[in-house]
Amino acid sequence: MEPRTSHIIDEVEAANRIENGMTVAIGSPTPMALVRQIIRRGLKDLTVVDVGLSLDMLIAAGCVRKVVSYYAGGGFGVPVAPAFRRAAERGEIEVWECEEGILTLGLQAAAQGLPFLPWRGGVGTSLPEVNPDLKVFSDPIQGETLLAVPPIKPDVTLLHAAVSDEYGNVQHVGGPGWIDLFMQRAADHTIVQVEKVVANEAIRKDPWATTIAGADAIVRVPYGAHPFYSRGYYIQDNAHLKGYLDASTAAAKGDPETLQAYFARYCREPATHADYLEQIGIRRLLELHEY
Amino acid sequence: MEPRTSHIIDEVEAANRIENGMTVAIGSPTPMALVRQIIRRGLKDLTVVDVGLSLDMLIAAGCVRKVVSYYAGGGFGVPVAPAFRRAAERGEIEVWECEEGILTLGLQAAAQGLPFLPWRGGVGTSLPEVNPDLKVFSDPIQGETLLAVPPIKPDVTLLHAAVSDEYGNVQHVGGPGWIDLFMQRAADHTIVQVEKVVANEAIRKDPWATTIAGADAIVRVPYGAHPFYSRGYYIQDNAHLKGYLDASTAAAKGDPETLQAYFARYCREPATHADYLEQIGIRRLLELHEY
Amino acid sequence: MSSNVAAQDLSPQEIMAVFLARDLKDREHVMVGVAMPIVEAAVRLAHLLHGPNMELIFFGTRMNVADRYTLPLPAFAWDNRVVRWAESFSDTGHRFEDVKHWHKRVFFIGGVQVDPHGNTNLIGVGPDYATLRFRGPGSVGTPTLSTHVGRYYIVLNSHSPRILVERCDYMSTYGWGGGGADARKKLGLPGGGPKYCVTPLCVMDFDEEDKHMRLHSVHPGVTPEEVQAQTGFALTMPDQLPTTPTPTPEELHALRTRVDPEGRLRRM
Amino acid sequence: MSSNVAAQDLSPQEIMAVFLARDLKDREHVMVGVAMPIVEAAVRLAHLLHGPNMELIFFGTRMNVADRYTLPLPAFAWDNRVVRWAESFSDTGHRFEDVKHWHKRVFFIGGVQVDPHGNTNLIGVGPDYATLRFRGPGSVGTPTLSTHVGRYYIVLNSHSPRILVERCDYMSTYGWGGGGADARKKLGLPGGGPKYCVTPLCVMDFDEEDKHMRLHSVHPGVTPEEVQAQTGFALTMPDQLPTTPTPTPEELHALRTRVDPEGRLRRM
Repeated sequence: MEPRTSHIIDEVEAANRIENGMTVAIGSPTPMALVRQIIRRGLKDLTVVDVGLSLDMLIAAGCVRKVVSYYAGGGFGVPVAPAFRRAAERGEIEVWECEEGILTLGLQAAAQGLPFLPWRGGVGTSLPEVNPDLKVFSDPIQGETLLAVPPIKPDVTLLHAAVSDEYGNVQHVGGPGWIDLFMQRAADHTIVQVEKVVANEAIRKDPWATTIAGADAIVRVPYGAHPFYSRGYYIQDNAHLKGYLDASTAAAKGDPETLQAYFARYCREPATHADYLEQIGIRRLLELHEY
Repeated sequence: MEPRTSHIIDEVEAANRIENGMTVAIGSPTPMALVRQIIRRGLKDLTVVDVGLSLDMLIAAGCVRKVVSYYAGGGFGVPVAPAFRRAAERGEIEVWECEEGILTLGLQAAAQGLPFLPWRGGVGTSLPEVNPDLKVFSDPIQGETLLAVPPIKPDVTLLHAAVSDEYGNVQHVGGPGWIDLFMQRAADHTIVQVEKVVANEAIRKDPWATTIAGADAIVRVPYGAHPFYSRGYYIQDNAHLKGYLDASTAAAKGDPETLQAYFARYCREPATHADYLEQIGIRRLLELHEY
Repeated sequence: MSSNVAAQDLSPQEIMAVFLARDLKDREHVMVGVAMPIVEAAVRLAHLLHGPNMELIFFGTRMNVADRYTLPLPAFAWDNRVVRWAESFSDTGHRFEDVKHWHKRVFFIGGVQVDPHGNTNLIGVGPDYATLRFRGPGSVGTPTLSTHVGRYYIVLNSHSPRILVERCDYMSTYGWGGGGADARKKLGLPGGGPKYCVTPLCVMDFDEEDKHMRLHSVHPGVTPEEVQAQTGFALTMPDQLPTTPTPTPEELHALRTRVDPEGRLRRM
Repeated sequence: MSSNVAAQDLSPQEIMAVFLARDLKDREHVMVGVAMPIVEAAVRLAHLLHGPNMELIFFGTRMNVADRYTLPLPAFAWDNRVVRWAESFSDTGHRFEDVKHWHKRVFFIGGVQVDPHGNTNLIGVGPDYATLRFRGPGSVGTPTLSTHVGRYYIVLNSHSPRILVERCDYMSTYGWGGGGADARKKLGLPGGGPKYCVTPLCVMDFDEEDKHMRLHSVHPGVTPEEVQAQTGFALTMPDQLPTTPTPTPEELHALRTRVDPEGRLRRM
């Protein structure tokens, strides 16, 4: 009998599984090694389910046609992510306007094989006007007014987690991420980048800690969430993120040079994740181990 | 300022919070100390959301008017729990016929404040005929045929877990139980019996392990799930359960004496959970510590 | 077939287990319910012999133990201790959150009644639901499972006209409904429906067009007349009726030494 | 009031924080969103002074830290490290599974626009949704929160006619809709709706009958005319217009030494 098949691939092969025009859901902690590889490959016309600055990077790099998001704040006193804001204001991206509950339900409807799930949050607001996929309807039991949320179906979900065995049994540290398990269940295919690959026996020691059983592919990328945090491993690199935010703000105001240099240095020139880490430098990475 | 309020009560006070006619959801691992106290109090006309032999005991003891359950097997080669079977065949209890997915959705609808949730499992079956609360309807987006599951709203949910602090922050060992968290979210009031009360600091050491935050009441009853298992503490007492099952089978066939003796010895005579454990004996309890 | 084990050395339950095991494929997610020793043996045998990437699911416990030499048969699925082999564990409510992925899943169902189109009944028997003549245990998760899984098998511990009936008093799973290859599609049920009905006498499948139950093979020594006599409705008869294949010596060796060393399937 | 601290020693943000803190009750579940330092200070002050059973919720992190002497104000809510104080943690998808219990919950909301009936907008500004003049960050979870929580507060970092507008271009939360005490009930929204709108100039509430925004109190040194001039719609004026109470010395001491020792609320 053949041995059991390993699920481990590298970040280049992982990004090659994504095609132009696909719907890609991005979890949090953010799978930045995979996000950078998407930018490096120059993928186009993606529908991206994401929040925050990783979403902003993908938009700024020209990969995105449509955004499914409930929040695209910039942080650091900047209320709206700059590339998201500019692209939305110019009509260069389409926004599937929603909110946390509705996004969750849309993913859940996909995972449960349902054509919709009902939700009360958003009744009375402009959400069903600006997002015609949300239908106002009367429930069949009490006749109450609710929103029907259609399924959100990612072709691929990209996640970052603490560890996995080689068979795709993933265990998180400190909670399974913002909405990651909903994204995984809703997607056709899930790729999880992890800090470490551990023995199958280490997983079986605590099977209740397994958050994703049998992910389709595992990518081993230590520091792979940088410049964001990885629970139990390192904190967010705020100086780096602030640098990106300043560059993205300048680009949105018509001065794209710094941002182009950012993408060249961190996404396009490094051929692999290890090359990216060389650019950041071990000294900086180790500083992020202080709480 | 007053200090923070403790949530700890004893099993007698806990059962006193339940009134005749209420809807009571019972989790698994089974909160048997509380179930026995319900029998001791002689509560009547309960609607019980439960599966298996604890449900059978409550029916056999005359506490139940209506059953919400997807499975009432007897185990040990007995396909149907005897008291459940006899009471249902005689029309002495009403059964809210459902299945796992539908029960889950009904609890979730209650927790999410929704008048229904849609489900595909059960479409085409007799479930909506024998349970008219399940409505067949066409979904508002695709027009597909689905079942509308109304909310299941327990007045009180009773659970068994490993530990809690005195403020009701509960942590399970080995998973949060069959459907326990759904029952907790759906209920007005949740009482959790635990093997041990631990320090608040012990909870805060691993906040991700907290499965129920701020349960309404905590009852400290070591061995409180006996004769069922308590994950991480003891295994099921099959000899005891087989004894109950034989007694219940005999009673269903018209010979109630052994069953009456069972209830007298284990539920009615012991005034407290500690008295019950005296009846079982420390020797038997310790035997259940072997995997 | 000449190399296969002679029928007189086999129990019908062993033949059932081997038939089922051969029909399971590597990489499938195979779910076993309560008190189904034949199915448990079949699943373990497939896992050991040709399913190194199978996921075995016993309630919420999900495991891959292909690298173990033996897989004993304890009171397994229903017992919390099964988790000793788990790679992951899902509690009930969360087991039904990923039906999108159940096209990879296979499961097995028994029944108080089974009708000619593979509809099954775990609710009860009798004309009046409020006072059933026999109250069944309830549907467990079979309505949802049968709706979504890639395919499933009806597995019966005995073959009798009391179980295989012209019409179920109540349907807890919809197999092929009133019949017809498009019956499930018309209702919007995405799963592949029941594939085989396996009993101690024979294997039955469903006619491709009308989805009526059809004799597929008889176990060694059983005649089609005996099967029909023990069935409460007229079975469709195939053009050719083979005998259910017996195990190879390798299969039987694995079954008796690695899966069922206590001989449970010979004592049923 | 004579024992209260003199107004000239206070920032408007401190007055806002103390006003909000006094309105919070013990045992409430109090949820704080991103980048709301006034609200964070208010919640912590209430927790320290009269809320030993409050649950503080910063995203999924739920804590009770009333037994700590100080509660510093780091870059808190949005930062994963807040979990150091947690008693429990819920990931996003699971935060909206228990809205049944949100009658105990209080939350706070800002807005790009707020209208006279307390409807708010985080979507954007401009007549054409496809090409907004200003694209906002999005609704986060405010539509669901505002639908279900027992009550909520609109808290603005600045008071201007650009924010307080006659009509929101888009509504991401429904406060009192087009007005009227039954507006929410007619739509089936179970939560209690917005109670106060608190700004650096004043506190506003909603008229009991038409639910139009009404001046409730002006902060020390502010006149109603100034407030009206900075508001993009006609405020309802109350019969009596008190000054927003200033903190007691004990409250101010706790605020400045235990909640905001770095003086963030004096530097906004």
